[in-house]
Amino acid sequence: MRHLVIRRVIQTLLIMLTVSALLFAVFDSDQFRKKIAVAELGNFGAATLSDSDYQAWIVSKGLDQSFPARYVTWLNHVVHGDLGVSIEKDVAVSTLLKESLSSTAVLAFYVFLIMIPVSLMLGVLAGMKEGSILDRVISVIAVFTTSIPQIATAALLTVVLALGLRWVPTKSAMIDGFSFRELLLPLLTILIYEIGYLVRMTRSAMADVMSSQYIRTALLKGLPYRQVVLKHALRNALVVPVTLILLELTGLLSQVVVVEVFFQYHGFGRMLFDAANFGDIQVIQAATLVAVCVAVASQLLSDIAYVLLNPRLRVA
Amino acid sequence: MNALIQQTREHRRSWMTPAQLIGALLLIVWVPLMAYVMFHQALGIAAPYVLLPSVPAVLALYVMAIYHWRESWVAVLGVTLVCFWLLVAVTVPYLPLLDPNKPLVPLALPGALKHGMSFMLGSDMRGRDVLSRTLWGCQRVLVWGITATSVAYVVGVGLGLIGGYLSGWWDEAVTFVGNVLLSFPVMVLFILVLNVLGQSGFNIIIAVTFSSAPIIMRIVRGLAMQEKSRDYIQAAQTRGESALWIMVMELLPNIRGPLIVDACLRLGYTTVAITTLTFLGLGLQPPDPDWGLMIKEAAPVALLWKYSYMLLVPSLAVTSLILGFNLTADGLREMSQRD
Amino acid sequence: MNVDNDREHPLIPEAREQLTHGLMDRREFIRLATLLGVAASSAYAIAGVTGPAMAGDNLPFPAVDPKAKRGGKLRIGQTVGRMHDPATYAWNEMSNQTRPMLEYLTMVGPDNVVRPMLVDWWKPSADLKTWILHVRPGVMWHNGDELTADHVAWNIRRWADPALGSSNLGLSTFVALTELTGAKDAKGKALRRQLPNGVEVLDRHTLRLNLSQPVLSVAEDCGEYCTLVLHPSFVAPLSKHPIGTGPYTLAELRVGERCILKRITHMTNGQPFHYWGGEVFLDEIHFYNYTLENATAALASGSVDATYELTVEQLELAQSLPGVQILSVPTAQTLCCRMQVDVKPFDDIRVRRAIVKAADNAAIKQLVFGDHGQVANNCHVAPIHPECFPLPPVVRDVAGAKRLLKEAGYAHGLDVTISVGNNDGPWQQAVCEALRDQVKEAGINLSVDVMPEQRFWEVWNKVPFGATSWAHRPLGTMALAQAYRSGASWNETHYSDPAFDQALSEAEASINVAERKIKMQKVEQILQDAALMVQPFWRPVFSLASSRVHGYQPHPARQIQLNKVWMS
Amino acid sequence: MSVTFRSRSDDTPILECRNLSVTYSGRRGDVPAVVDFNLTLMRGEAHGLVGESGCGKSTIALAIMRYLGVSGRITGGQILFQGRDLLSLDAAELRQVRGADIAMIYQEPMASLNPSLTIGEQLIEVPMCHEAVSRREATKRARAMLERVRLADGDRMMRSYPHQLSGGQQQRIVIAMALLSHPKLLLLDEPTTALDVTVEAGIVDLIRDISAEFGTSMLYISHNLGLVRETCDRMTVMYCGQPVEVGRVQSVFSRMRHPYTRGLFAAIPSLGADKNTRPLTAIAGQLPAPGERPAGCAFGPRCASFVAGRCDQGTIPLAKVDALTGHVSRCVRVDEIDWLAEPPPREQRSTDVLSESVVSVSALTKRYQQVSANDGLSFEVNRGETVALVGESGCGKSTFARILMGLVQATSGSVTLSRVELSQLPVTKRSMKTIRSLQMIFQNPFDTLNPSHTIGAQIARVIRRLGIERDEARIRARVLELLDLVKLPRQFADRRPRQLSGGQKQRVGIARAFAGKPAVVVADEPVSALDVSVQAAITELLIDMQRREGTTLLFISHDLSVVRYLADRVVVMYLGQIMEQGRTQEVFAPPYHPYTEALLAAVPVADQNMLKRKVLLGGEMPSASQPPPGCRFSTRCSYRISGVCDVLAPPNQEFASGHRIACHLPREHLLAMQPVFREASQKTDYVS
Repeated sequence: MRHLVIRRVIQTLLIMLTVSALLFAVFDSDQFRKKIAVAELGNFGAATLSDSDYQAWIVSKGLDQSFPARYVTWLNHVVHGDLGVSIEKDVAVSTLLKESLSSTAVLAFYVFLIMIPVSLMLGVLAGMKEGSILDRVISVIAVFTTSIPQIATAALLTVVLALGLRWVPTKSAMIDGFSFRELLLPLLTILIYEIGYLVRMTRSAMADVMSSQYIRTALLKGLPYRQVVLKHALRNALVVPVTLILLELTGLLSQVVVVEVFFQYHGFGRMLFDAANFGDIQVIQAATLVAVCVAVASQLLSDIAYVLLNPRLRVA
Repeated sequence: MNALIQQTREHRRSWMTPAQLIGALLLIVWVPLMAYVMFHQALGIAAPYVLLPSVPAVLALYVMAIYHWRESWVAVLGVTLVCFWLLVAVTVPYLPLLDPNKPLVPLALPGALKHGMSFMLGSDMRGRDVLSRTLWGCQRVLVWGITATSVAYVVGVGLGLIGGYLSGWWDEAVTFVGNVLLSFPVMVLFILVLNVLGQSGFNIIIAVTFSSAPIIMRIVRGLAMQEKSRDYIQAAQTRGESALWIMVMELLPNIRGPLIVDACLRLGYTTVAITTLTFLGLGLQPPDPDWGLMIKEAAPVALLWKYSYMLLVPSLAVTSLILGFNLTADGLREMSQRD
Repeated sequence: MNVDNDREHPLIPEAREQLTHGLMDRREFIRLATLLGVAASSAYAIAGVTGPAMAGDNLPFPAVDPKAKRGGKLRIGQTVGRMHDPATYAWNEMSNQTRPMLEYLTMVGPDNVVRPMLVDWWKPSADLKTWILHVRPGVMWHNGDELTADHVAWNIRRWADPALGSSNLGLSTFVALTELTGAKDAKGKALRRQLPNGVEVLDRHTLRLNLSQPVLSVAEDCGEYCTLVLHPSFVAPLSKHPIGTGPYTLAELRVGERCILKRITHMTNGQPFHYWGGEVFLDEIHFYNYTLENATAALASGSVDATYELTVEQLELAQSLPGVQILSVPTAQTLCCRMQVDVKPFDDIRVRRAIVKAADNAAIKQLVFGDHGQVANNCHVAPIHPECFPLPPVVRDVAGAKRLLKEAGYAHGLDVTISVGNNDGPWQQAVCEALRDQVKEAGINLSVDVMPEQRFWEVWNKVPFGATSWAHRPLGTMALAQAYRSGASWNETHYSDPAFDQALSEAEASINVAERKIKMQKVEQILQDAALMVQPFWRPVFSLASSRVHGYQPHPARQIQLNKVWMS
Repeated sequence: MSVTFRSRSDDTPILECRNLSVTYSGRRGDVPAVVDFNLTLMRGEAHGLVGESGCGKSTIALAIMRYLGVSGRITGGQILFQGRDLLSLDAAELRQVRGADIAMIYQEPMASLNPSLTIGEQLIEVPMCHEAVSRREATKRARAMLERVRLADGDRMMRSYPHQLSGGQQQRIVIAMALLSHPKLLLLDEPTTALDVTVEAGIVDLIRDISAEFGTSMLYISHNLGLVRETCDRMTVMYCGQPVEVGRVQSVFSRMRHPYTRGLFAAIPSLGADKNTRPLTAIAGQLPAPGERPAGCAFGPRCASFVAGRCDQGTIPLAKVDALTGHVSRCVRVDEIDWLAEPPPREQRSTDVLSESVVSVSALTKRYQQVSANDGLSFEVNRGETVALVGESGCGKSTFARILMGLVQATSGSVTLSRVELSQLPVTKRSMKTIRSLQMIFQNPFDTLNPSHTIGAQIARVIRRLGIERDEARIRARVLELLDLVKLPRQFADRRPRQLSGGQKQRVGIARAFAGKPAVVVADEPVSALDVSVQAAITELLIDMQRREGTTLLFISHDLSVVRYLADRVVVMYLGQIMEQGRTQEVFAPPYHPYTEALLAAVPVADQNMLKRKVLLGGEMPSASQPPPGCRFSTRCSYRISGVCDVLAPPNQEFASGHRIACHLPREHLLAMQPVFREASQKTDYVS
């Protein structure tokens, strides 16, 4: 087991190094550098930046070194938390990231808080008796909710909850501070898809387990059905959903882009989207790096959880 | 001699297997549609005629699909939804619709009859017919979605076969590249790719390939590794077949079942991705009608209950298409498990 | 030199004469008189019309509503940008965020008439090459300094410094404070340097501008959005060291999120702050980041009280919202579908003319703005500009366009692409699409390339054919000088015609309206004949505010002026 | 018989099935799985249920447990457990019967145990649930039960997870679990099928002892006649969901009165016979598809004694054969058929074995990281000869085949084919001549053919690839010719593999292997996945083909009966090494290698006339990654000489020409060994 985990950690580090090198290389072009130079030198347009000024800037920034040297310098900065400065917002990227990630974390917290119990319960109920009416109803609803793209969910929820019933505001900019009412639409939008997805996964894991031979053994041992489900089935059926829940941390980073932009919520996705629109290079670079970090960490966690939950791997 | 006669007879009887026929029909649908959407300008006067052969092909495909999958109502429903939109995509130039890009009467409510024009689903804030835009909108989504998914499949299947069949260093390399790409959250990857490469349909294909191919690669790799240990692969190896032959002729046909299911799902994902990117203003650019664009444009306007149709119609359209893909996948999976 | 006693410009009596004889209409007189340093209220009085009620004789602000209440915060939905260096601001929204804190030398009102602000009067010489500016006494900086002529001179020199790269160098006044060095940069652009004694400080409150050429628009130029007056201790970014003369100061700035300004009560030296401009009512001013599309939604759901602008698409929607007021004002805002004269195929004037001839400006206006706005004439001078010479309307001529195309060698059609960024709203795209449909009849295949706003701003002056939105300028010559004079900083068409430059300079140098109009005819005609652009209309600007907001006036240049705004 | 039938005066049977019918509903309508099944099982009795796959024997066990899933349902009859109708029980009552009164043991022990619970946890819940005892008490009982199923180190077992145990240990756990609540009836569904022979022998021995010790009644389901004969008192032979012959085991084996039972028996190779003395007889035809049961006698269409108008009319009742023992047979002609008639003698078949070596193996070694799969193999294969490689799973016989075929490369040593060195030559680098002369038949009929291509196309591909024919018409002709040779209809050329039965697929596999007229054919367990009646046909076909083509056959198998039947020479392998090799008669008779002896003794014997000596192996097979030092068999050998066997590698002792035994035992000791089998009339210390 330790061997497996160490191997995964090394792989993860290797991936992070590769990704960081890739990200550095992508934004290491003249075109992007010039943009930063223009911003830093406080000029209005690239047109007014003279070549000599630019060259002087490059030297002052140490960008005249060889590629590996530049990369190492950059990596050193990144490791020490210096992710550059946002051209658009005049703020250190690290500050920006801290703020936006914490907003997104609030959203994510509620997503997980609601998603985990609801979807596991529904999934287990549906998978417990494959083909039962409850199973069919839950499955059909789950197929529907996973088929609605988030922009459509967001639009439909706005129409119904905000315009029709007027329960919640249409946007979630939270300009007067945190408000749960404003969080509701983004939260529901993410939940509708996520719960559907997780229910389907839990259901199929549960159904697989329930049709397995060891469940037959347990039932034919004469154990009560409840005990079979709770003791024998859940332990095996929840391995996959639990690892998936951890992986959803990655999925969430994708989903918040749409949701935060649609509802004007100030989080990570919105920040990334704004940066992409503005061409705020260092923000894109840093945000991507952080996103990959989170994603890779969640993949690592998920793998470790899989090992821990699986006696075959845990006890070699 | 007898054998010879029999052979020719049998040869004639099975000049095209069902799989080949379906492949051919798909091509007849997809190629003209792609040409129509991507090279509309270049086609000039010929443009409206390009789609003519696709219409019967879609119908034929539908009939075949319904016949083969009649045992699963889920699949039939899914295929019906998908084929409906395919049919719309290839017939929309011939339908008596208002110009989807022409501003006529702003904010006509659904069912309104204004200036002698009937707006069954209303018109948007710029006076364009919502029905017409919705129907035309499926073209771009379908064409770019199918194309991007196909490209991702070609790449993913190729790499997956290499990784799964050849194993060793090939596998390590392919898996590592896949892991690196998979470490990007999808939307982040899209934004990055479209930012660095610029925004265009072709770059969407690249972005979709970057995000989907590694997953397809993983699936294919897993299937290939499983399939590789089966005796018929060893049989092929023991008669000295080349690795390429084994991968393409022996392995690939036998893993196509799960792959077709996954492809249906992936078409759904790609549709979502393309619609979302258009919504974010990162994907295909206006003016041509597109569901994501319609939602994007309608979102700030549909602030009153009475204007909500502008959000509702495109949202339901895109949902129905994705639902179609997902139900088809579900139905196919269900049928494969029953056998 | 005792400037105080000699304030009336020599031309004023002459203008009064012309007004009396009906040679000049009243509006034009008022403009001319204010331009020449007569207080707007006096000008209105001389002209015998009732001007807008003002807060004071020499104040640029509207009159105080007797019902006005102090207090409250006004929340405005607009893009929140960074506040780095006001001289290099790229968008008007940034100056809106700064305006409650920093002020201008002059201010152009919603009626497009310029009034004194931080200078309390000005006086040009007869040849318009020497201008005296008198700094308003008693204006205090937030740090306790008093505003002096030296401070103003420091600002003006800064604006005219080519090294700063301010867009102010596109304004005639500041161009006239520089001279050519004779050298050229790597791209072949002539380099300029400041005149050594362009700005002269005469005494504590008086300074003189010695211009290299006659300039008519000094007062208007000093009210343009990048000419916010900074304290000389300024270090970028402004948001970190905000020192201004306005009644508010910056409390919080989160770019892309919010900008909060609060009323100043005490200066940094501890003394109570006394604002020169009379009473202000709002306690706080909040700008919240909403794009044009989302701002209306935010207002509808009560997240903001007013918006920067209401796009025409949302007009009908806004009308059906309860409890809001829709405000509108005619402007010289426009969209120029302009072509670069040095890029194929537009380097052939026949091609440009064919495109212009194939377009139907009136039809485009009708389609996009309906009954709002005014049809334009492809020469970038608006009817609300005092010096506008009304050229006959351009007539659509598809056959002529076809003929020209044939001559230019495009008998079998021409494929071109127009780029549009929709930065002022999706109507820009609608214009391009309408243009596409129109020129198609002449055999021109126009593709519309719609770009995201930020992308578009990266290439707006680089694309061969693009739809650029131009903001309002109080005088017609101002835009012409910025955009069409050879080598001008925002010359996006790369147009360069000595005859035009000459004609424009002559027009700028002439004060006599009748004469200037005739000169403008030449300018406009040259520009129209050059067929640089399809400029279909002058659009109105709408803005939206809750009915709780009083005195929120839309401005042709979309400047948000909040000194006398109050909330009920 | 060791399991002596202890008759009790208790008249109520433990289990009685009366006219039980079970139907599965599928997409293509209802399919009857069990029809009119009757069974009476008395206290302490062991009843065998024999039949080929699909005959409904497992369904009966599940029906008794009332666990038929969503698609299966009992359509008629009664199941009486101690006189109580199980079908009338509600869920709670059923739960009390399950596990407590009736327990079940399954075919795949690994899948039957919950992978994420410890063994202890899974054991103790049985008494805790049924007898409501404390956890401590339950643990004590579970611990004690582990000893009774002869599992050493019980405490460690209790803490282990299923995957940490071997297959044999797992099955003992399942048995312990079943016995914990002292059930009155034990249902055993092919409990040893997934296990190796020597492990199977241990489990069978355990089951026999348990039934003696606990007096539990058993329903033993198996496809293996030999196993049933060794474990049961009474037996039922099933065909198509119906019992065709029921009676005391001895009675049925000595007086088979149903053509199907006879057919089954004739299809099994006997350890005492080889291909020349007693050829196998396959049952003609195929099992009818479910739902296509013929009218009258279900076996009719395949029966040699079929009489139209009688056998295909109405319902065939069970006819009495022996009223005293309750021996009955479902045959209308039970009194007409001459049951004593010997099958027509076949022509004497002889192989021309030349003493010319085709394949020569010397000191061949293959290591995968730590695992040594093959260690110093040396043997010769002569032209035209059939050589069998025998051993249990993990002995390295398949690895050797892969090296020979060029799918993997040897670590050291050599293999030559006609003096061409192959040990380091991957198949892609071999000449077409080598490839053509070396072909393989694979184990799993469901895997051997590519499901996506037609049979014709697959055979044609071989012909084209190996360059045998180039002209398309001639390729086609050759394909049809090969189909004829393996006795498949020509229409099969256009069929896809899923339309074929397992035996038919294996025929295609044989056709494919022989398409290129190879010099050597490697057959890797070609019949082990097939039903008994089909096995015989395929084995015979293989022998025919080999003889016709004069091919050398390298036969890899774990089944000693089949090996005995068709091999000329045998190589016995254990943990990657050769234990013994020699001519078949030499290997199957003393002197034995101790492992060969154990292996032989483990084979269940269906022949009533054979008596078998009991030799049980202790311990578990060691892991191949840590083979024991010295003799690899030393850890399980009952003759082990401490300090010698577990230290030094054993010498090869040659007894006859080519008969070599790798053993430390003194030559005299080996020579003095008793045969494992004797004819029934001989000594008495043999078990039967």
